[in-house]
Amino acid sequence: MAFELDKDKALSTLSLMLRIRLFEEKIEEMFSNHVMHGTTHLAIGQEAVHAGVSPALDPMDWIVTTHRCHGHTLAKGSSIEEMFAEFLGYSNGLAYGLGGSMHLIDVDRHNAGSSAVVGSGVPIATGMALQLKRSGSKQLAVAFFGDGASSRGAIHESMNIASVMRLPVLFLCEHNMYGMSACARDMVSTDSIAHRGASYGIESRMVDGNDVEAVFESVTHAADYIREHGKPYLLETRTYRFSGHSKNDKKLYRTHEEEQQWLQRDPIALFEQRLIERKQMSVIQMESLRQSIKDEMDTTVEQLMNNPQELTIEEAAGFTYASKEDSAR
Amino acid sequence: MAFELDKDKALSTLSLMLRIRLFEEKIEEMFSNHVMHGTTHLAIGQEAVHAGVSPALDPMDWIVTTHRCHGHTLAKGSSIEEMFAEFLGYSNGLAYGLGGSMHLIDVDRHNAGSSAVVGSGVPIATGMALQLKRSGSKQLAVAFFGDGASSRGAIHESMNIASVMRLPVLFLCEHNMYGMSACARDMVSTDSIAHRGASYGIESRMVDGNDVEAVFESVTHAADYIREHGKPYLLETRTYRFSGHSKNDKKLYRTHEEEQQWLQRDPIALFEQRLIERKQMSVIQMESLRQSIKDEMDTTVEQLMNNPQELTIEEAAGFTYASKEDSAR
Amino acid sequence: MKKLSCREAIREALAEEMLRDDNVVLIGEDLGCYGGCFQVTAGLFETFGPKQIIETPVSEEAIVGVSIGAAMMGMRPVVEIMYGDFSTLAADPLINHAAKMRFLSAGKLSVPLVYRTPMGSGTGAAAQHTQSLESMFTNIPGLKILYPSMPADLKGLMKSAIRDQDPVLFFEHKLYGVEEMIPEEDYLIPIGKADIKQKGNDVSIITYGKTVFTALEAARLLEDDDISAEVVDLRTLRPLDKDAIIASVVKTGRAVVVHEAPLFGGFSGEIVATIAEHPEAFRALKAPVARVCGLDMPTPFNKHLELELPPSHTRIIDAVLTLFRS
Amino acid sequence: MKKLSCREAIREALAEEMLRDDNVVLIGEDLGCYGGCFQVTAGLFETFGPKQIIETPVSEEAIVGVSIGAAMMGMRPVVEIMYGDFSTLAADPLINHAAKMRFLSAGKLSVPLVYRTPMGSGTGAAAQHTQSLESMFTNIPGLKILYPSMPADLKGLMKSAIRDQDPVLFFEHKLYGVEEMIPEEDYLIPIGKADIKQKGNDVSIITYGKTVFTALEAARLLEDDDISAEVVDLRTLRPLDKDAIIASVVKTGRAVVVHEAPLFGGFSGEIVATIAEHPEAFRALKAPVARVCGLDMPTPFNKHLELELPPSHTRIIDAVLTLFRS
Ligand SMILES: Cc1ncc(C[n+]2csc(CCOP(=O)(O)OP(=O)(O)O)c2C)c(N)n1
Ligand SMILES: Cc1ncc(C[n+]2csc(CCOP(=O)(O)OP(=O)(O)O)c2C)c(N)n1
Ligand SMILES: [Mg+2]
Ligand SMILES: [Mg+2]
Repeated sequence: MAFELDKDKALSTLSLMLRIRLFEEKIEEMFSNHVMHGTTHLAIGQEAVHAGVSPALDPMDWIVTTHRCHGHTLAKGSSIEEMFAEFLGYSNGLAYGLGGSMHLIDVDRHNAGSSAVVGSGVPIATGMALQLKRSGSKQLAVAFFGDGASSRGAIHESMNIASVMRLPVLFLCEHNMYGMSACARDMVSTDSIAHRGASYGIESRMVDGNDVEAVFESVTHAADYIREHGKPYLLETRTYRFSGHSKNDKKLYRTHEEEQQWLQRDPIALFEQRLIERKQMSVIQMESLRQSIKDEMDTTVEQLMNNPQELTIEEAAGFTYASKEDSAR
Repeated sequence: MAFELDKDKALSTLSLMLRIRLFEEKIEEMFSNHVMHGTTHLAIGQEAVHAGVSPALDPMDWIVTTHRCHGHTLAKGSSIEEMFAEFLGYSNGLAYGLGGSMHLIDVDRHNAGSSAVVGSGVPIATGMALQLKRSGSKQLAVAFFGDGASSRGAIHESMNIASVMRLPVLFLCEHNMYGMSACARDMVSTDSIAHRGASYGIESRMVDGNDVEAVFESVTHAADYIREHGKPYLLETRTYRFSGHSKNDKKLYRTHEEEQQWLQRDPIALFEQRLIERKQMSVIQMESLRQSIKDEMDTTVEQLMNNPQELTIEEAAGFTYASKEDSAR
Repeated sequence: MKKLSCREAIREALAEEMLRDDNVVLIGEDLGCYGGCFQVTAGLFETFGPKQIIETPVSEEAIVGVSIGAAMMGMRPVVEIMYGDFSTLAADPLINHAAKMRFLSAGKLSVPLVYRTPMGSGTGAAAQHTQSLESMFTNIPGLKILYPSMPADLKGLMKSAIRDQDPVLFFEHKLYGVEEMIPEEDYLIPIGKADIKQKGNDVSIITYGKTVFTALEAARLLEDDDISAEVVDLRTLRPLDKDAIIASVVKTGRAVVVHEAPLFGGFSGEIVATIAEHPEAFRALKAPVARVCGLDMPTPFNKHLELELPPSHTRIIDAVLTLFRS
Repeated sequence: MKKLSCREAIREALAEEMLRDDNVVLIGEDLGCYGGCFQVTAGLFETFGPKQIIETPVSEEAIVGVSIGAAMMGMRPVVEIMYGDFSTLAADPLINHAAKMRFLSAGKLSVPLVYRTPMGSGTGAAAQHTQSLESMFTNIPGLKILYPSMPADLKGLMKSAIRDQDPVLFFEHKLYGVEEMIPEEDYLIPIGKADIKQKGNDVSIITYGKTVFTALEAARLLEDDDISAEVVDLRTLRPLDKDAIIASVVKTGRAVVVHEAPLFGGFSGEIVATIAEHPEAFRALKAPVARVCGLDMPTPFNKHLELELPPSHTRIIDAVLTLFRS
């Protein structure tokens, strides 16, 4: 029988998925209203991966994310206030407004942030795992990467190193069928990136990335394996981003039909359906949950924008090198 | 029944293997006599790979070699005079003394030279294949690389690209168990690099790299496959370098016993043994062949050294950019 | 004459050269229906198709390595790398291979490759997408390096770059929408020649890339102070048009060097040295040479902070005025 | 005092720091029984074993990326890359990640990593193993860059580099056998301080790395011409000890900048600019600033040609004498 989350966990998981979805919708709205500058990469449609990974791990496990990092950051428990503030470039943001949308980082929540150089976060996560192992910790590091990133040499080098050094790293491929406009079918020379695990002597599995319970179960399994055997693991999740790649994407590279097919498998709708079938939650409860999260988003942003706070350029420049006090540490 | 070369081809193959061995022994002698500067990477023990690859291909096929490139260069038919002259830094060398031991290049013989950055020649060969294909040629490009090089990201990127673009490239892994002092067992996370072919949808095979006929047959097969299907192929040859990594290697990283076991499988001795058994050649004929090659080596070097020729620095500098005349081409 | 934006000027150069020679091939990520990250190649796929526009996986190192191999065999690849910051991934093929292939083969192989990539800030893309990394490459013999600013130059130099026998790095600023009138007819601009974008007598503002616009604005405002500034747009960084720099400085006796890259260790040092080591220019100097460059820090995401990094016309004007006070 | 070679001085620094703190870990290829390509780590594996000496596959990009991740978690990695030329492969982790981690995390993460690699020619290893690539990195805020020359400096600066909270690139010349008397006791040399290797009054020869030796030889020979040359060994390139440069030039009124990297676009430009933009130093100059650097071409394999590339003491002397003539 398929794995089922217990009621409490199921409710918190749905709640997290909705927070991710509504957070991103709020971001989208703010961008269309030109409240924000720069660009952003939404992951609407991929919430089952985001809500299925970190919650299945120990909170002390570390993650290294990608440019598409909002969901992972929420799943690690960051405050939406600090996240929105970061998007707005405010000094009360996660990184004081220095990093923005592509670099959400929250060290207190063991989120080491992301590389916006596609694939380059993977060796970093691998190195974190190396030091976790050396220091005798039981924690692991998660290296998120996409189908597009899978073509980067750095990932090959990291998987080989993680295997020969037996490092506690979970390689988590978030396969959403495209890297920008490039279809994985044309760019990735294997049907399943998980199959590449064998090339490195790394255990691997492919899972439906729109089924949050399946993701949760696979990650639990992978983490147990990593902790028990002291070896890496490669998990491929198959999903789809409903949103465009970034702000200005006309999505010419895919068909309306394909989009519609995937929309049938909206991970939130699928999970809600299940919870209703299992009578763990009612439609009305869901509606009110959704509304309360939406209100929280709106209020948070409104409050933030009423009180914009920014670093001075001197303060910002001060983070280029360690200060004298840092050095004394 | 195992593949057998016909008599003519067998004799020319043995002759080539001996040329390679004696060429390198001469180089070794010249280094110990301090006639040469720099360093050099001998491949004594790997002659079956060198003599088994290019002779099995069309002479118009291109190769890109590695730092350990003497044998491949001889197998492509370069003159030992131009090769020795290159080692001596003379202007009558293959590259006028500008490249030396690690960069033997002979464009007329469709040898595009080597990268001394381990692994970086592989994307270059892949790109040559791309243009060969575009221009409608039937030729292929060979990308040589070692077990050590297999850990470089550039090779992963190249194999993926060659596969999705269907390029006529033969990835030829010369696995000699070590990359410098690093044992493949500790550095390469798979029992067989050939198995990685599956990760890229690339046909592959592993072959005994000390058996020149087996190499020849596998390369013939691979080349037929590439030309017929217009797809890449990965061939792993297993061999061993009897020599140290380079000039100053004490070989502390491996046991005397291991070396002895491999010496039992000296590719030249093995092949000579076969030719004798097949009565295609006698021990005496072999001895005189060996002697005549040795004499040729000695005489060539002596003559070269009697008449040293070197570029001026201005002439050398002239190769940094195209000259006006080059540009007009 | 016709009006073209920077984006259109580059696109037109690419299209004309691809039409002229079907060995001219665009290689890179999302070049096809997506039109490239900054829409420079938009629409070209319809005309030239997959034989001349090759879309690649996210493999910057191999994309450039593959292009080198193809160039050795007769292709004339024009590689697009989405952001100049990813030149870090292409450093090995560019520095160790493209720049040295002719030399290592004693002239028997050449690598007629163009490496196109946009540099600089202003897009809110934070520290890993806003750098000006030309200094990674300016010390490498074997490379040619262009960094033009205006549509006419972009077009003429792109065409020359494509026809060049050597590897050319072609850096683009991100003000792709800026327009200019350019000639209708076919033309080339030679590599290695600076252009005086504004004539002047009192001070030479020497620059390239996006800050050419800032320098022109500063020069315009300096007229109010009765200072006649000459704006030298280098267009090519390597080989550098030393004669143009020297001639201008000998005439004006004052020099301000400007670029967007951080000051310390930037290409401005080479320009200053070109002046300070030249006896005539050195003697002509009435004041120290000044530099106005990017702040020495990574680019912050915050919009206001980001805008403070590159040289402003105010900073240029202050530097000029200081030269007149000293 | 005791006599140590450059090789031994670095090794001793590594060993002392590894003993002091077992989070100091050497990472790289062939570091164990092979002792590293230039034998710098020879013998250390016996003492420190695999917990502090980690041998890696040939994966330069990931080696540095992995070290960054480990450093973020408390390791103090000292990465060895066999040849400085392969820094091209490590450019992305160094430039886009190590240099920016503190900034992107608003100070919450640091990358106390040392990146060791040898630069320069003289070994007959041809164009891809003999470059001086410091200019790839000197324009990158967030990095510190050292290039010491003598055993005592190598030791004292290596120890400071290992204890630094920020990523430090530590470039080594290949004259690993050169010896010097160094202190017996534990000592550190601060990052960012130049050292006057020879005092003089008539001309400042400003340099770093291998050419410090050439400069000292030139200074010795210049005594025959009654010219008293001051040799300024920068030791650190970033942050640069501007005060030491200015003080020397203000005193002597003449400056010759020397390095092994090719002249055009090399770090010499930054040094010249430091002088030429400083009002006091500029006013003190009695002649143009001269540069004596590597020839602008890839390194040939041929021994005689290879030797012509780096600055010789003759070329330095000629440059100095020219300054006195002008
Ligand atoms: C090294 C590098 N190359 C290119 C880019 C531009 N880019 C940003 S996202 C992206 C696609 C990545 O695809 P994938 O890994 O599948 O992640 P997804 O965007 O689908 O989440 C590309 C090519 C980049 N940021 N870094
Ligand atoms: C990128 C790079 N890293 C390191 C080196 C130093 N190096 C030269 S040969 C070699 C070992 C290569 O091993 P392999 O690919 O197995 O080839 P083999 O020497 O065994 O023929 C190494 C590490 C190099 N030349 N290039
Ligand atoms: Mg994707
Ligand atoms: Mg090997």
